[in-house]
Amino acid sequence: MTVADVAVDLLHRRLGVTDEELDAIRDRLGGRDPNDLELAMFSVMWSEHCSYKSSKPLLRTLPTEGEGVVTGPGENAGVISIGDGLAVAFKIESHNHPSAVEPYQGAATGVGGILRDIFTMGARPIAILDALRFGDPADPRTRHLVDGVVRGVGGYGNCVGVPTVGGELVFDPSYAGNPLVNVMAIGLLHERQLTLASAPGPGNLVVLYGSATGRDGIGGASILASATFTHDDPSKRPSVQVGDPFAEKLLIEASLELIERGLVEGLQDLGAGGITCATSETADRAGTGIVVDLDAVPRREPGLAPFEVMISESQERMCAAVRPDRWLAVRDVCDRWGLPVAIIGRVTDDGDIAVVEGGLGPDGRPGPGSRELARVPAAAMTSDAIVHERVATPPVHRRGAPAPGAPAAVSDRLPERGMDPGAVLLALLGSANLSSRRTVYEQYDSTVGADTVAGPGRGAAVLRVKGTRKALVASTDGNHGVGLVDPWLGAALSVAEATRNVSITGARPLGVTNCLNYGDPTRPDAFWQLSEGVRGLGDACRALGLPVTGGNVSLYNEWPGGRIAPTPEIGVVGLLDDVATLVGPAFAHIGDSIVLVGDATPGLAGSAYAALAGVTTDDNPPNLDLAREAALQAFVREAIARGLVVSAQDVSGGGLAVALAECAMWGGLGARVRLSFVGSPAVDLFGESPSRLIATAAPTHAAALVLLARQYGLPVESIGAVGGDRLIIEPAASAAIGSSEGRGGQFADVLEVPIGELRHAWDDGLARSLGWES
Amino acid sequence: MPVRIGVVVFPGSNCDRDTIHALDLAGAEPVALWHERASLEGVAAVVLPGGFAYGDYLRAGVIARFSPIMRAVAAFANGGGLVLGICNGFQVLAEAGLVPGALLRNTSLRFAGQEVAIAAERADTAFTHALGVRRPLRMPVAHGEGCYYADEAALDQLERNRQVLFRYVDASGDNAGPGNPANPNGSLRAIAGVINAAGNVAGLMPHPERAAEAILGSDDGMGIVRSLVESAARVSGSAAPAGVGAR
Amino acid sequence: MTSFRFAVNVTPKPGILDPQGRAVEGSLGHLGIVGVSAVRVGRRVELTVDGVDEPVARGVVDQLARELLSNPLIEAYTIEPIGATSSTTSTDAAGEG
Amino acid sequence: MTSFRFAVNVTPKPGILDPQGRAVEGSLGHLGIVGVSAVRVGRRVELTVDGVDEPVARGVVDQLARELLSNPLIEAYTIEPIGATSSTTSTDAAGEG
Ligand SMILES: Nc1ncnc2c1ncn2[C@@H]1O[C@H](COP(=O)(O)OP(=O)(O)O)[C@@H](O)[C@H]1O
Ligand SMILES: [Mg+2]
Repeated sequence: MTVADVAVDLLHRRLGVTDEELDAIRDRLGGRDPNDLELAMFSVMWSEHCSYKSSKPLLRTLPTEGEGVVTGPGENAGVISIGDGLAVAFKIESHNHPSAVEPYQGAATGVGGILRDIFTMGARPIAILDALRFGDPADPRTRHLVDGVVRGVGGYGNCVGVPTVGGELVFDPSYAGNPLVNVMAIGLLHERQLTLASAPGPGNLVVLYGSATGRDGIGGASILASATFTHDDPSKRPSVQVGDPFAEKLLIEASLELIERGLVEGLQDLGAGGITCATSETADRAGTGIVVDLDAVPRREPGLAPFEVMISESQERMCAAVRPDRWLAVRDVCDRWGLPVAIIGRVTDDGDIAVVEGGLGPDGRPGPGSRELARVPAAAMTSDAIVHERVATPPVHRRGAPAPGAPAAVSDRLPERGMDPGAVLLALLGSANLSSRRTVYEQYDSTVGADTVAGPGRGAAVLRVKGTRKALVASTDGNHGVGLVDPWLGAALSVAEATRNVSITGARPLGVTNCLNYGDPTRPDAFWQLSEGVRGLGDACRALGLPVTGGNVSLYNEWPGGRIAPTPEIGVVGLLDDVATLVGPAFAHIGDSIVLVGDATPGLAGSAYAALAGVTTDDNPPNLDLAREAALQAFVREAIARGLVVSAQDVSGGGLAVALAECAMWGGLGARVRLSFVGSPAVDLFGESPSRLIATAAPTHAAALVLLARQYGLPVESIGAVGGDRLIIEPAASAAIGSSEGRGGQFADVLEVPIGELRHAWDDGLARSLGWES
Repeated sequence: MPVRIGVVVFPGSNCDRDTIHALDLAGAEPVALWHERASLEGVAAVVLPGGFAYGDYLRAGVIARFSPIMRAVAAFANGGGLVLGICNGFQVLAEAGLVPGALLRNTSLRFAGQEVAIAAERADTAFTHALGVRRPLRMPVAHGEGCYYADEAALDQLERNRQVLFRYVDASGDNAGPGNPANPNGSLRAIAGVINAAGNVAGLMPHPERAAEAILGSDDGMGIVRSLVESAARVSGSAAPAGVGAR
Repeated sequence: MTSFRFAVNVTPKPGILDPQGRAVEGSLGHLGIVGVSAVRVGRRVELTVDGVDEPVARGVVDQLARELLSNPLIEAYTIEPIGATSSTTSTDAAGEG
Repeated sequence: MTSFRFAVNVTPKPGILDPQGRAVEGSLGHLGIVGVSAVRVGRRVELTVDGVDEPVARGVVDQLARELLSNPLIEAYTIEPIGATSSTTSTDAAGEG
């Protein structure tokens, strides 16, 4: 492919390859210039998405060792053993930019991509969680995006028959021009069927099965098309990737059957980078090479240029290394599932990815009259890809978390005189970020598979494991508000909340997957946010003794109007040994005592209350004590295991008042609570200090529960009892002295709201914010 | 010898394994039947499971209706064999004309994934006899095309013939017609399931197989599964299933 | 054997409620569009058929439209020859099968 | 003011994957139908527009097709006057509104 009118040095820049990177490419090619096809292959493989060239040095610092870890980062998904010869595979990934362009297809293909990462390893996908972030819900553009993304997630997940059991939906102005669509998938496998993404055994066949290849998502490289064809023919233009969930369903069944019957030596899904990525990664992992027989690749349309075939991101395709004597069996399986299948190359021993036009001979060597179009060392495109040491500089003006016991900020004295706490609570419950997500998750099939014990709506998702007494518990959480003020703290808080959501069910968190959504890494302040975020992620995981088993990095989340708040999205999977011991958040029995564990620390920055009351995020965020967080989670797991706990709910968005309201609404039971305000009413009622939870216990167990908390060195207080048809929070005597005026705006008014009113505010808040009739 | 019940597997079926699991719990011997087979292998009853056969492209259930096995299913049904269609299976039966009516796009134009309450109109059929007294049954729905439609005359006749098998009901136990929030898809006259005139072929949109164990939040669906298994055992003369139940 | 290209237009029968049509009418306001009414949303299927002559090919399309593409209970269809677009479109989708 | 009836035919752009068309093609064997290829499945929207004359009315339809009825990234549309069916269809659907 020669390009007369585009000088090569100019071409590489237009492909997004810097001059420095071009030199690095030359080094890896023994000094020669790459031809256009090779340059196209490098341009996709050295993209941030495929090469992690900016984040690699940071990610190396994360803890990856842990009990039961079978595979960690580097494989398609993390795999952790859960006993009984079973293991769980899980991973979270972003599809932010495609979803901004075409919300339905962007989200749909995002789901398809992460599912392939799971079943590629031999695991049957059993759950999806979708973590979504958008701008102002009143903005028509946002509403269009939310509608499209939610339809896309459902349209794909529902059809393939994997339940969507959880996720997040958060609105913040910083996402207005750049929504976040992060999707986590979980799969279950027999450990003996673990399959790796490698292409071992020179002489083995490279088999491509699934959809035919078209011009999907050629992206920036499309300029090669205009460069290659004399006139710029629009039909040669790259096109939006369209997902086919029906094809994916067939792909799942065919792939699991191939693995079960031991017909493949290695398996890799095709995602970004298409055939180039799948062949170079599997060859590099196995220390082999691959010669690609270009003509053998099944096409969806005529006239594809070699580079288009090599980097096309057509969906629903898989690449397998197959022993020649098993080819017929593999072909039969694909035929039965109605999937196109072809031998598109051979595994070689030269460590190169070679691309041949004109066919291979029976011996797998280029046939007579065939032409070699490209030859690149597999490692050069993967393990030996360029790595950039980026510059990180903190912003000049930066507020850290306050030292414990530091004086409360002025805004902590909100709500102002006369502001009725009940009204504040109802406003929070009805707000776009805290109201019920029902109108969204009711568009998802959350029960297919007949394993869903707890679906979306009330904290972590719970899936029983058929044939055992076990259950898997999963949650996703990402704190963006605090990250804006202190990215280390934002990331650490995200890990704390995601793991806490799992622990309060009684389950033991097994590991962490993460999706790091940040800005342009070439800008020192954005790269500082990323490096602080990774540091917070690592510190939190070490403190909690959890391995990071995988994840995904999404950078350049910026738009003309600004850049997103740093958003470390954390996915956690936990194991409950006996599903019968599962504890939920809802109040269950009249008369149970309510125990508050942990205490409020000053600071409202990043809280839902701050947003509502108009407190600037320049205020301090509440501090996080990782050792205490670990103790709190260990405590609640032991308390549940010992049968002391009836219900448990963590204090998160909206603070203690919202947490109590949720327990009441979900249980259909009210409560009477007395609180002694340590700092200020706002901080105690609506502040989002971490490491706190509400547990209820039978009166006969309350003392034992309190004692256990003390043994873990945790602040603990019996604050009231379950009962009645309303939530009542009254200040304990100490706080109630003197007139409201006298206490500098601190109220002593009783908060008292009937459950019906709480429900009314919470139930339809989201539909109201989005202007959806419901 | 537990009774053998066939579960048809179309490309895109995704509730086949759940259905097999529930039939297993109910004491039957489930048999997966690949859609390209021409025979039902002598099973005593057939279930068309939920899912998105052929992606539900074009119209839910229409492409699956032409799968080879559907000829055998039609013959089996016309010969009096017991056939139950759940969700997508119901849509396939309707497209094949084995049960009356059509299932249109939900009037909300959105997928409906939620728990509903339905009430059996009859306790004297092969699919409902084990349900006992008429009380609301809680189970999930998960579909985008579940709005039951037939013209007024046909609906009147259905009711005269007592062919309405299940209706959506609201909290107060009343039938939930179109517009009632307890009706997830706008189905006319609150119809959630119907039975053919002969009484041997039935379809419903809700998923009894997902509500067959208390741990999943409801075992109300087990009554429907058990009804089918016991009826199948009777016709096939197999011993009545032992250890029937949700545990 | 010649190739003929047809379109099958499938529309909801009169009287059958058409929520999609309603939805379109509902959103006209936001677009500031007035004077639009009676919106009906259906399907359009374009396909290429080989046959000795047009009537034979049309016969195949008619069977397809009756049995697969439409549901007589709720939908009506019309068949429209679109020979012109035949060549191009058929190559586009050639690889599809 | 006169009423004009139009149809907007929305089809997947050439080169864009059309899962529905592919599924239909895959199923033809079961119907015993041969010689059918290049199946593309799209939408057909029929609507009535009031306007002083045809061009004006068509302008409204074009805006509607562009902004609401099609997704320009992956779909192409054509506008087809179907005045003939206007009266009948519009009264049919009139009962709807
Ligand atoms: N986009 C979504 N898809 C599915 N479930 C969601 C989504 N957004 C939120 N949920 C569910 O709604 C509930 C509330 O979400 P969130 O406030 O993040 O929970 P928590 O405060 O327990 O972390 C959780 O059960 C969550 O799984
Ligand atoms: Mg959360």
